[in-house]
Amino acid sequence: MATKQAHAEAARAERSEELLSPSELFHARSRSHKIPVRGQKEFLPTGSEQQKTHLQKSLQEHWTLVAEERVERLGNLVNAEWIPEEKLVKLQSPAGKFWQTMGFSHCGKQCLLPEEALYLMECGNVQVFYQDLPLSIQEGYERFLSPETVTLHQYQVFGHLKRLGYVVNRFDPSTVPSLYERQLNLPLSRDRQNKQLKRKRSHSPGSRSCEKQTSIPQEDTAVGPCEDVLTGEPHQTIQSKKEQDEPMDSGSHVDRAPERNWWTAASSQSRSMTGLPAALPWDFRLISFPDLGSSRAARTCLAAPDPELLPGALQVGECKMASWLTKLNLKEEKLSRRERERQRERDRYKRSVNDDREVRRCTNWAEYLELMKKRRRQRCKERPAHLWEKDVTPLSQPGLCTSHRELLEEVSIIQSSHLLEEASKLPQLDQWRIIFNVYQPDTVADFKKSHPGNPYTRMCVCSFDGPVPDLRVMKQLSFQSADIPVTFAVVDHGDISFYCFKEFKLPSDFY
Amino acid sequence: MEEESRAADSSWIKQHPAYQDLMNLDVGDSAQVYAAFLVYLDLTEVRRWKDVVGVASSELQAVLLEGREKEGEPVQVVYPLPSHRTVSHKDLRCILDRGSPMLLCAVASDSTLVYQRLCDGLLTPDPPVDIQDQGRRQHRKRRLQT
Amino acid sequence: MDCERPAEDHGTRQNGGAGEGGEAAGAESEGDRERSREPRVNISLVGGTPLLWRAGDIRRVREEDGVVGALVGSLARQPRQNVRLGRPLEILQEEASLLLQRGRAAVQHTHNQEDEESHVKAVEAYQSRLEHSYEEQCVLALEDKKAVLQRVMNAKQNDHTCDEGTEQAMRERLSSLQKGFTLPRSAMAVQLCTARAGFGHCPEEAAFLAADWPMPRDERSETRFRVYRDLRGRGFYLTAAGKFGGDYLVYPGDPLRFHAHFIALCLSMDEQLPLCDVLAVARLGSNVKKTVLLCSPRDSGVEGEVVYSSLQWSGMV
Amino acid sequence: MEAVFQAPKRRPKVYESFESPLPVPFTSVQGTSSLQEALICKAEIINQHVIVREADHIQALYGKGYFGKGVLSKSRPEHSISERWEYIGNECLPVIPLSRYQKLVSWAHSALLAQGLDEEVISETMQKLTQPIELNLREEHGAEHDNEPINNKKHQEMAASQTQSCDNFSQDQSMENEIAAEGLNDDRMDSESSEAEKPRRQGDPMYDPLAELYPQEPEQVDPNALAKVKCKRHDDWIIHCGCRLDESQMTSVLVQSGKESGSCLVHGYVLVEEPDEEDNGDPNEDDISCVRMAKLVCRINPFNMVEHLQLSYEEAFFLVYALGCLSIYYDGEALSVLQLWRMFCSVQPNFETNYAAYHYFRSKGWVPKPGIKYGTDLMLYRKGPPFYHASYSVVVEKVDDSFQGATLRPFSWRSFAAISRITGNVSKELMLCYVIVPSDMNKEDLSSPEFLKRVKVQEVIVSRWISSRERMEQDEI
Repeated sequence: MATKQAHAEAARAERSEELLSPSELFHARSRSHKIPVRGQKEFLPTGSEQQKTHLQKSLQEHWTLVAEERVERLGNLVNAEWIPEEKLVKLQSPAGKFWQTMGFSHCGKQCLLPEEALYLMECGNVQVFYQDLPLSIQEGYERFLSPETVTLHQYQVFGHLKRLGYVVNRFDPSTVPSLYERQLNLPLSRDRQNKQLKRKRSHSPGSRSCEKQTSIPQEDTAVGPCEDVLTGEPHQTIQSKKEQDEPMDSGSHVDRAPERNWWTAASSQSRSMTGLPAALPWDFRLISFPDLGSSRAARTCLAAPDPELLPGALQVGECKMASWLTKLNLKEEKLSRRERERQRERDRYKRSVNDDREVRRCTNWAEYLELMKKRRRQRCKERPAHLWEKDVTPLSQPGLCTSHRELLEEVSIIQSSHLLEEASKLPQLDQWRIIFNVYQPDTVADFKKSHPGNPYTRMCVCSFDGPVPDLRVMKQLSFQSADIPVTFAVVDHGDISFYCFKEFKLPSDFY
Repeated sequence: MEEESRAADSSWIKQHPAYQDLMNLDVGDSAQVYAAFLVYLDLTEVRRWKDVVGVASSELQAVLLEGREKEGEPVQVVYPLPSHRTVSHKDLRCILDRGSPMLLCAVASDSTLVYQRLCDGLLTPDPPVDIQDQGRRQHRKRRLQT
Repeated sequence: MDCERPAEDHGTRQNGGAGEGGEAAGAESEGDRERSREPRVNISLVGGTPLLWRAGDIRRVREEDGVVGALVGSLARQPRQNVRLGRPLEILQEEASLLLQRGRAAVQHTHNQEDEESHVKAVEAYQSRLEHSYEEQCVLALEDKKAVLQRVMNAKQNDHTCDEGTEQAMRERLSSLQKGFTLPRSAMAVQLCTARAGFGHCPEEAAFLAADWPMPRDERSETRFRVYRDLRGRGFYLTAAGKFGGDYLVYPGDPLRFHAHFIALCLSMDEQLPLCDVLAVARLGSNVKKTVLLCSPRDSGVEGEVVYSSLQWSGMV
Repeated sequence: MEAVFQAPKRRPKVYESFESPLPVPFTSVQGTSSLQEALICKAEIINQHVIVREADHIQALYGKGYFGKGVLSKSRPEHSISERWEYIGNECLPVIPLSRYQKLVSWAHSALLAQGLDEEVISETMQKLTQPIELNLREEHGAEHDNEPINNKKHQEMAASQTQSCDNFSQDQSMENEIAAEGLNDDRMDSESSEAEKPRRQGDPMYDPLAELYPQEPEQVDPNALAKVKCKRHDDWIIHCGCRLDESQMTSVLVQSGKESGSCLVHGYVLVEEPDEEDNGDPNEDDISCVRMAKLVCRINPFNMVEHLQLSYEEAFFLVYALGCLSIYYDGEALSVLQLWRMFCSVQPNFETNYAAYHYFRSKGWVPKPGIKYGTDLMLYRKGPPFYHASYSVVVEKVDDSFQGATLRPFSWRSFAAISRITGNVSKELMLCYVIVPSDMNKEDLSSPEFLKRVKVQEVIVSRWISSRERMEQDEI
């Protein structure tokens, strides 16, 4: 019975091609905007009457919702025209509120990108005409979406984010700051940001692919400033370089400040390590600041900064520290009772030399050294031959390290890599492309198309049946994206999952 | 060198008759046989299964274990496999088609075991117990508040 | 890749799908008689993805073929949210194949060349329709206003609060309304069509499945298709299960009202699955209280037969 | 853009104190000898796996750094032959049913047979093995019933503390699952409520050297809770005492009868539950209903399956190569670093890569354990499973220096989604660990662990962003 009725309805709907009559249009103005709530689902169909009625009701609501057509007051619609040759939509009447976050001007005309136009059609804001006839949403999908503009999957991600309130625009590699800017961690320069306005034109979708090749010259793509790895994670202990000459501030296990060296030596080292001059962000683990607090500091003289870091003409010489030192506070730290207590607790786990009875028996330094020598000899004898008298021997010998930290340093033979290491050498991958910049919804009020600032994330859209990115893809895209994270939106039959692959360095944990 | 001689002593693991029995099933894949033995130990010594015996499967080139979880319960077949291996649906069907419920057991190189239950056809999951769920949720809420 | 399909396609109308004979599936008791009269379901392809646009089509495939699919557009009623979406309905390749095979659907071609003359006619039709709509809406709006006024008058009369003078005034307002009312054009309600409308650019051209669509089937899609058809034939409803690590979510009844019971994993009998992947998906299944179903078509023997094995986290920790 | 380091989550309750990060001693000043001598542990290759048999070595390796897994235990090597223990005089011995004893006898018999001994020798040995042992327990027979209430109480306590320890302390992995699930927005797993009265160690600087890092954590030991744990003397010992013999018992039980029997098995004593024939004649109904007392006969355990520790290849190699604190024997022969490397490479596919990852994490001070329960390669713990929940679930991949390569774990988005979701469900982070091996390295280079010095490791954290729509749907599917 119900199905028959349904058929009749369906047939009627098709006859009229889902066109509403004037009176339907007129009355649509007062229809409800509420979305019916879906009830709790059940586990198993039992065939009970109650289940049937529930299902009928749910389906009825569902079909009403699905069948509903968009009806708008003519005065609320912005008219526009589809220009297939340019893959653009040109506005024919003044833009609405959406102009704050979408669209661009070109030759004095207001234009929308195809995905923007399509989304606004779906929202009932814009009516797009082509050859004097309005396009249905279906025609919008069929005409606007293509590999040259955005694909269906990309549009689905765009729509999903827009509906959540995000500001989404196309990614343009040429707006990523240049090598020098990034190297010095400078904010986006003014004229580069202005390019944002023009770029929509110069990178109009049709010409995109060829432009892509040329718009990414080496010097235009480098790596963004690195975040200061030291902030935020108070107990993250960081391995420092072995060749440090300054002993650790031995009291503190908690935040061992790594040795830093701001100047020439360290930065050139970090570079030679990667074979990529200047492409690396600041690695604060490798940069050490001069120690001005210790007694030796009086002699300290800071070397001149690496000329590579300076713009051409500037010359900076070395710097004598003595005059500055008088201004430093060199008072000893006062510990609170609680802190002293902690210190004692920590000491519980340290053994004092004086606990050693043999050591106490030593009457002078020479005897002590002799004792140590003897012990070391003895220990070498004790070493199992099958481990120590071969080509490959263990990395450490039990009992010879003074601390967990020292032991770990001794066995740390595997280097860490950085996501951006050698990333600039990687060829552009056609299959993987950043397509959108995404800005958070709470920025909408202040959003300026001309000065969009740094996006929250950049999007790369993948098909669910396609490959998962490998390390090479991650490197290449994060290089291209500079310091902005890249999110992979994976589209599976309308279902979108977002994954982010982020650079990470597991902190060393000594205790 | 007393210590070294002790190291040369052999462990009960080697002497265990069940291990010898599994070896005698003459399956070439020794890693799989040892995995089977670890599962055997787990079933008999830890879970106290009954009537656990090893059987060879010529199709799978593997040792399977048969046993009962408790006295009087139906026999279950366990397929032990080192955890870095792969498995095909066909392999699993070799066992399922024999008609008894089965467990697939992944064995890691430190002897960690993970069992999974397999059965023929479409097994409807247990329906959610709403009342219990609510109880648990409330319980959790209370815990969070404290 | 949906643009400009060569013209010869239109001619290649073969009847029915290849697998017509093997159709046991579905509650198809309505009869073939009716089916042949029914308008076909239109499948539109955007970049190879099958979409349904007409509400009637969407409803029909759900009710008659158990095709659920996923709505992927903004909802007309409330476009700026993601909780409930609207047309189009994206369907699985398997669903599209099955509909085509059964002759239930046709692939709709877009961007057909049209001659100048018919285009001119279409524009004329659109404009006259718009004009007509405006006129009618003017009348309706006037009726509306009058009805409101009338109601007020009646109410006052009933209350006896109305003296001669005010009644006279009301009458005058009514008649001036009659004479002078115009509905501002900007207030006219217009429809933004979802599906391609009759006066659109492309007269609908239905053509049957051409050899190049859906994409030539590799082994994996063949496996998926056979599993889909078999599970559908058992009366289950299926949707995509990618985010659960599977191929299909399998529902015992309409997904609007029922929870899924299974996460189906389609694989050929011989396909080697890493044990850790099996562990992962089984564990996930137990987390979401569903059984993981390994589904493989029998490689030999009866065409269409699928073997199912249920996989559950054992609880033996 | 670097992923933010998420502080590892401490377990709400910790039942043991932290001993040492690794099974090697540290000296406070270069050259000073340690107070304890460096222990070189022993392991052997049995059936291609690395097994540690000596109890103190097992304790050292598991207790300091959480290496390995008890062959008969869920994780911590703590399996015991019986759940029921009885005091006979001063001795606390395990009680086993007769059927079990008979099984052990038959195993011992087969084991002797397998050694190719003469029938005569065998039966003689078996005779010796199976004779009841008269412990110096005069009061035993007469007083059995009198003692019963006391004994009962005692072993109930024993049993109670033992089950607790088994349920809550030791099942590291399963506890892991449950606590993680319960504590952090996973509704799916049952929570355990019984652990409410366990002592708190974490945060108490007496027991937790890291307390200073997390001063916000509770620092009080609940004295009531402490009182409930039975065996005080083992409180700070890493292996839970409730279910273990104390040392005096150990020594008395481990009478080396092995040597005289010609078998190498280490024997202990067991109490065998044998039907009491004298009582059989008694027709008293009450007697029958109130548990027909079986006689407990003390016997040698003829086939003593003491717990062994099995090390994964990565763990074993790290102990040898990085720490130099383990000697591994094969057929009585101690193996060199290189021999071990080659052996492990041949028995486990991709050992080189997996080891590189293992070594890397260990050398950063973390404790990696197998991740098969979560469908991954490794789980990373801070300090060790008793103290922290695992922070990362790690998938290890190998790439060449163009950052591509035949993947060890060929992911599709489908399988990737599953892994990512499970990891999220148990509130861990998913880490991809890429081992970058220079392309110019050939087979020969890989045949020595020295190749590790040319390898680089890249960690990548995978996070999933859940949009509001998906959250809605969660309830609906």
